[in-house]
Amino acid sequence: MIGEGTKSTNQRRHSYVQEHVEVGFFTDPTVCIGCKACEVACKEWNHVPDDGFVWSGNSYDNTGHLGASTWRHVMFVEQDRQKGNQIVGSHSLGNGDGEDPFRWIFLSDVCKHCEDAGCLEACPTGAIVRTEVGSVLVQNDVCNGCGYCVVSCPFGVIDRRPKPLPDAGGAFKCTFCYDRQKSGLVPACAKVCPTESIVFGRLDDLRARATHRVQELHEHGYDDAQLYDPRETSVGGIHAFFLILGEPEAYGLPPKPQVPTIYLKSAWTAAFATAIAAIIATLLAFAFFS
Amino acid sequence: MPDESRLDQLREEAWQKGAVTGRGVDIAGGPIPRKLATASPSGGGPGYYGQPVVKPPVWTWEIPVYFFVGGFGGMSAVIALAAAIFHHVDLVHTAMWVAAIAAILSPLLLILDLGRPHLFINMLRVFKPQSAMSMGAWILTGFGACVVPGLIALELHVHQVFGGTVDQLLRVAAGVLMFGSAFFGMLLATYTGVLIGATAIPAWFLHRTLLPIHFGTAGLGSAAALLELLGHRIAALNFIGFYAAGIETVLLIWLSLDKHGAADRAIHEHRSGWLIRIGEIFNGPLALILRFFGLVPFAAISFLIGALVSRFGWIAVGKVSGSDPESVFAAERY
Amino acid sequence: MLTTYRLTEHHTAGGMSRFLSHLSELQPEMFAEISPELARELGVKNGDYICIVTLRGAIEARALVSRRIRPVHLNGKTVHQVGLPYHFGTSGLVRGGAANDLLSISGEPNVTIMEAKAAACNIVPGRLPRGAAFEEWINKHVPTGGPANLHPEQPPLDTAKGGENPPGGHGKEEKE
Amino acid sequence: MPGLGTSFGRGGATTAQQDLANADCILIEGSSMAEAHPVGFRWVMKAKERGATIIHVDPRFSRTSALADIWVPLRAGTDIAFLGGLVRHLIENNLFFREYVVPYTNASCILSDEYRDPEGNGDGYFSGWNEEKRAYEGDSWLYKGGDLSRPERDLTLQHPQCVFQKLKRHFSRYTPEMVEKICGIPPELFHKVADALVAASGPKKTAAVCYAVGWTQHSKGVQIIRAAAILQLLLGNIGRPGGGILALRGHASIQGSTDIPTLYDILPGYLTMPHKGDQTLQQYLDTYTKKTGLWSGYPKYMVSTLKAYYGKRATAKNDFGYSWLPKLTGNHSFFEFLYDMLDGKMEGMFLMGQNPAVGAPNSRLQRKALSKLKWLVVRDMVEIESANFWRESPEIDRGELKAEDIETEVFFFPAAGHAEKEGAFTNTQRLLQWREKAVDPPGDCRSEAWFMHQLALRLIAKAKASDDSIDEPLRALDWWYPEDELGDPKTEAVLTEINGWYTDPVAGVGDSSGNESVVFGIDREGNPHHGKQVNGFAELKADGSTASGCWIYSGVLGRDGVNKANSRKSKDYLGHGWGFAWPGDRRIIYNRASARPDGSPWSERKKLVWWDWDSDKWTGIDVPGFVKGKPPDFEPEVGAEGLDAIPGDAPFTLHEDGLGWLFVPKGLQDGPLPTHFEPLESPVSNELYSHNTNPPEHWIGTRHRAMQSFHLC
Repeated sequence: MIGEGTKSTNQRRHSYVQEHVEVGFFTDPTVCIGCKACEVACKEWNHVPDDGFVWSGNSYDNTGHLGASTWRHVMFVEQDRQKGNQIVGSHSLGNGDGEDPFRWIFLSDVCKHCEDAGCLEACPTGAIVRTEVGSVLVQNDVCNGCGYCVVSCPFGVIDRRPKPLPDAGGAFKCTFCYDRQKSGLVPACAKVCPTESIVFGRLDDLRARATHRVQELHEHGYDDAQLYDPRETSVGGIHAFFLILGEPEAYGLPPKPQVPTIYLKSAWTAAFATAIAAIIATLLAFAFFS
Repeated sequence: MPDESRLDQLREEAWQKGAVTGRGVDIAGGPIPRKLATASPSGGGPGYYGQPVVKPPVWTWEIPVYFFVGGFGGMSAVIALAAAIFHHVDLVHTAMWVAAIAAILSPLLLILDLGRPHLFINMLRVFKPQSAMSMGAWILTGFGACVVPGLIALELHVHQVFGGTVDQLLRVAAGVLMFGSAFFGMLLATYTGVLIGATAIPAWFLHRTLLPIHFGTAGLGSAAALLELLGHRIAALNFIGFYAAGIETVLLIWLSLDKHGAADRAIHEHRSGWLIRIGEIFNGPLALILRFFGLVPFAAISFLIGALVSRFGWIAVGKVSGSDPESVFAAERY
Repeated sequence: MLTTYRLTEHHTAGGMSRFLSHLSELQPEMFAEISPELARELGVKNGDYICIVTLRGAIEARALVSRRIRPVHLNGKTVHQVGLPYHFGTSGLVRGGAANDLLSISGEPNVTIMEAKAAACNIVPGRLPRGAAFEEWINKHVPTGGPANLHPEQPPLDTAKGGENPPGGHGKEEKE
Repeated sequence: MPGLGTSFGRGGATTAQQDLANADCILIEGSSMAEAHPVGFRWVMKAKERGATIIHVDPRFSRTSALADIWVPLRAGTDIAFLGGLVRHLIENNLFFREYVVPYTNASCILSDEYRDPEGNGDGYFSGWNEEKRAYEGDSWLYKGGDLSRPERDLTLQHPQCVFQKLKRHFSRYTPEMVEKICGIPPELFHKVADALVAASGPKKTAAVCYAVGWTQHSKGVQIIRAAAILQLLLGNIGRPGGGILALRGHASIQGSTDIPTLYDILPGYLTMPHKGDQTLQQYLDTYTKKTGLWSGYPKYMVSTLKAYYGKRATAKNDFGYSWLPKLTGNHSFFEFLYDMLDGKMEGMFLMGQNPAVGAPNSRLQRKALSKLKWLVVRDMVEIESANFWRESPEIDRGELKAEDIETEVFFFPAAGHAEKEGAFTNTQRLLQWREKAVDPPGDCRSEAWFMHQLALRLIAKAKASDDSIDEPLRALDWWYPEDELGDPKTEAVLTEINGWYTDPVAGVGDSSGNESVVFGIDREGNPHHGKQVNGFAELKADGSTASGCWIYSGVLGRDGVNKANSRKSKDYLGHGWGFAWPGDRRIIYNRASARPDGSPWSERKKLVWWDWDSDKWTGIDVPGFVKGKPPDFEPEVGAEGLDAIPGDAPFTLHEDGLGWLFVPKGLQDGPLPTHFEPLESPVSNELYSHNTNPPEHWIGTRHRAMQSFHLC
């Protein structure tokens, strides 16, 4: 029937913050058109400054990586592989074993809002908190810019903003548009996404939707479609998860991200051992060599 | 609005100079080509166009210097305590001064490195065992809170400013505070290894057990070396010097053998690798040999140089390793 | 042959985008998309400067070497294509050569619109000389010599007369 | 846009972007829709998710190709060869939608015996070429007998002079092998596309075509679009849900600026601009009024437009002020006056929303031309290149021009941004959407409406102070618009005028809220200005009792006083209730074709508009684009005129015969059928014809050609 399936999911108002519902982003590169509207909307809404006009030569990507002044970042991956059953030029006609395949994939990257967040655990000031909707938020007025979250994020998301940009010195990353969410609005990036590649909603709904989408894609010849949601590692899953084609490395995503707190035990053990050894050595030195 | 003002700034510059020269803007036909981004088509470079997967540390020179200062300061307090127990009064005095100066320098260095130094006090908003940085802040605070009054109490006691009960109290206080100083001091010298070991930087977290040993031992050796240079040429410190240099030599061997391929190549290749190796040689075998031949001051200087250089080396390793996507992939697949 | 197009990141002649930082940083420089085959022929790498020359003028651009643009093979003859975004100019936060400098004014018989999507051009690796040196340079590189329409199966009619042929046989054009 | 206009009747996208979601196949060519129209591309992705095949044909693997199922790389400028190949494929293999093609298109119409196509001699010329004028005389392209309203038809499509046979012959050489030779598309890829399109054709399926300036900006742009129109008519995809041709406009409100044109040769609503020869109104109307079809109402539209221009001063006695309208003496297009500038014939220019110094072809020449002006007014939000060309252009840099030698006086007026002004915006699918002003513009920035309004007030005042007869048209203007405190005209008053009203003023109308049926009824002097609004163009009269600024927009602000462009309550997926789509809020035009000739839907799946036998009228999801009560079996009487002459099964009511034109008997300058020509500058020669480029080309072989070379004369 005509008009079927044209309803949008990102338009409605919500009260997730008030109801303490865990929310998330599901980003699907198979419908992303690389328009970068999410990047621009994010910058506009959050007053994120530009961070340089540098042409990279890396496909159409001139923003490089997520950082203090790039909270949404659209990746442009060019690969010599086939995408689903796509026919590209005279190549890869008909079957999947085309001689000279090519594909161009866009994926909008964002802070993952980890279940177990490295930055949040590392923050010594309590500037980074978890919100009612399960997102990880940097309170800009509390952060003193110690830079420890920067090395503690397994995804390389958060960064300290350099001078002379406005608000320099603090650590910045995606806020999940917490301010918008409090008012019942959808985050700016999801709101502007024309093809609903970025879907915002309840985490459980999104996970179900994502699983279904992967299945659907498998049926349609996208053999290498998979979900990127590292739930089996110490990160324990991410609230902004992605569908990816192929391996995560190609998208600059760590294959097995770990929250650095798991290293604490062995490190502290070594530290205490060293300290005690040092004391014993010192005491021995004075005891025997005085 | 901040972004608007920046825009105005750029416009102003464009108006005055006819071009915005900062950060990557070229005018058509401009004479000097900017440094080219080197990327090949179809996803050149490992991962995503060679972009880093994790973020390299933003820390500058203050942090390695702090590691160094905190290291010898903390261990100096340990030596002070041991010296007090074994009645090396002069040494106690000097060691406490060294520790106190370190206790004042350290926070200054840390604050200098903050993005927003005026908010340094926020460090003490929370007590967070799972954050090595938070623990460090409290350790440093505890250290400072023990060392400085401890030194004051010690000085007052030594110079007999007060008499009678007060002096007795001062003596007890100095003792207790020195005990506290030593406790916090040994943590101060070692926690920094935990600080960088428990991060997402591959070359760091792969060596998370080595780092505290290295930092703590280097701190101990540095404290002894410094005290020796300050005139305390006693056998006990010489022994500590042997001990520290010995451990460092073992660590150098460990580090050289314990390779993780691409995951920690920042330690074995690049300039960062050289820095570490030079540092380790200076405070390991070289210091050991010099001390063996009785060239104590040279051994002390060698150890101090090594300790400082290796701290810089480890930060450099973090920067290289954090910018290298392949090291992250390798470390996680490892 | 060159073809022109628009980028999502900019708006037409750039008046509403090249002056805005959030849009400018997304596409901060004029580039020309060329195929790896053409890049090899010209000896340029991704990111090198190249100059695109037509009868009307010349602009420089960064070479964006990509398999996304391909040479077309017609009867054994290879026609290379060059993709040029519009949008750039001499003002604004980000600047670059205007693709329109290269296009001719022509009139479609019904609506007198110009032909902007296909034109012959020459490509010269390197940067465009500034100042008076430009005049000499363009006289050297402007496409000349080839007949207006070179049939793929025919040899060039009169190549001896004109100046140098454009490299690789892409871009033959008449000069009246 | 004559490409669509001549094929179907109206120069606008035949469908709405939302409707793309219903397509079973979408062919995007001459457009990188995902890049240039990312918001509309949402519906393409919806279609893809529902199983549609997306085909992108483009020289470049763009962001659109990345999302398409099939990317077909073709050599730039060879679209007609490719589309022609598809047309041939449909005809030769009998794959076209015969049930649709026979009744709804002019395939069966018999052509004049004088008609000759370019295939016979292979030189690329149709009959009627006049070498001296370098133009066609198109009489031989007419139907047999010359009358377009009642063509002779052969429904078996066998007659040798019928359009179908001519079409078949014309495209017979556009074989897949030829397509490969011209476009560089291998036959197997060509067949992939053809199969996908054929699979999405028929009663239960539809395919849509999207294009943008990648087709328009060619030396044969109109004919490329024509080729697509032929393809879609043969596939039976026009007027049906998920079908149609979507013209994606290259600019913001480009559709709006052709509907109410910024072009020199048409008046609002695609009325023809009078030429020098059209002396009187009667002469003019006789020339352009068609006997049958919707254009039979031409006098009503024209007189209403004149009444809107000149108000009370336009009377039947003075031809409703027809003589005050400027008359065309030749080509006055932008490029033509560029040459006038270069020759020093033009002294001054207003530039609004345009940046020719980098945004127009041969911009080196453009900048040179600007430097010859005496004065130049630039209205823009920032100091664009056209305002500072005298200071920082490459020519200054190279010493070719010197700032101190350029005498052009440039006046730069800061312009308001889109959030700082109100007004209607017509988008790519003919949809008017109203925008409220969010904030006042900063400083001296003002809207275009403010500028034109204030300029007009000053010019009219000057004209009134003079008695020169050349100022008469200015004095005659009915400039009645009320203003707000910034001096902006009330744009809703302008919209009311565009919608149209009865000219008799209603006494006692106090203000806009006083009488719902008359909004903004008071002029600048405080006098009643006009009567109640009309509800649509059907109410317009040719006797001066109605006025309308643009007849096709009529209905946007009708008697209910509601600005429908500003409505924001979408009722269905086509968006009814959100904005106003001309004509008459129809989202898919020619939608009579979504039903079979007998009035029933082609299929349940593709139901849109159908004849309801119970209530005896057309009904459905969209507003029917047909006389509501005209039954499907209606047969016009002999000699009937206007819409009464259109049969009940002829969906294209703007054409005299009510049919979709596979073959355009009238209205095009360069041939009734699309023909492949090479781009003007091409490295290869034409495989099909001995003539390389489109024969009737403006400015070719003239002095202008030389001027376009690098040396700036």
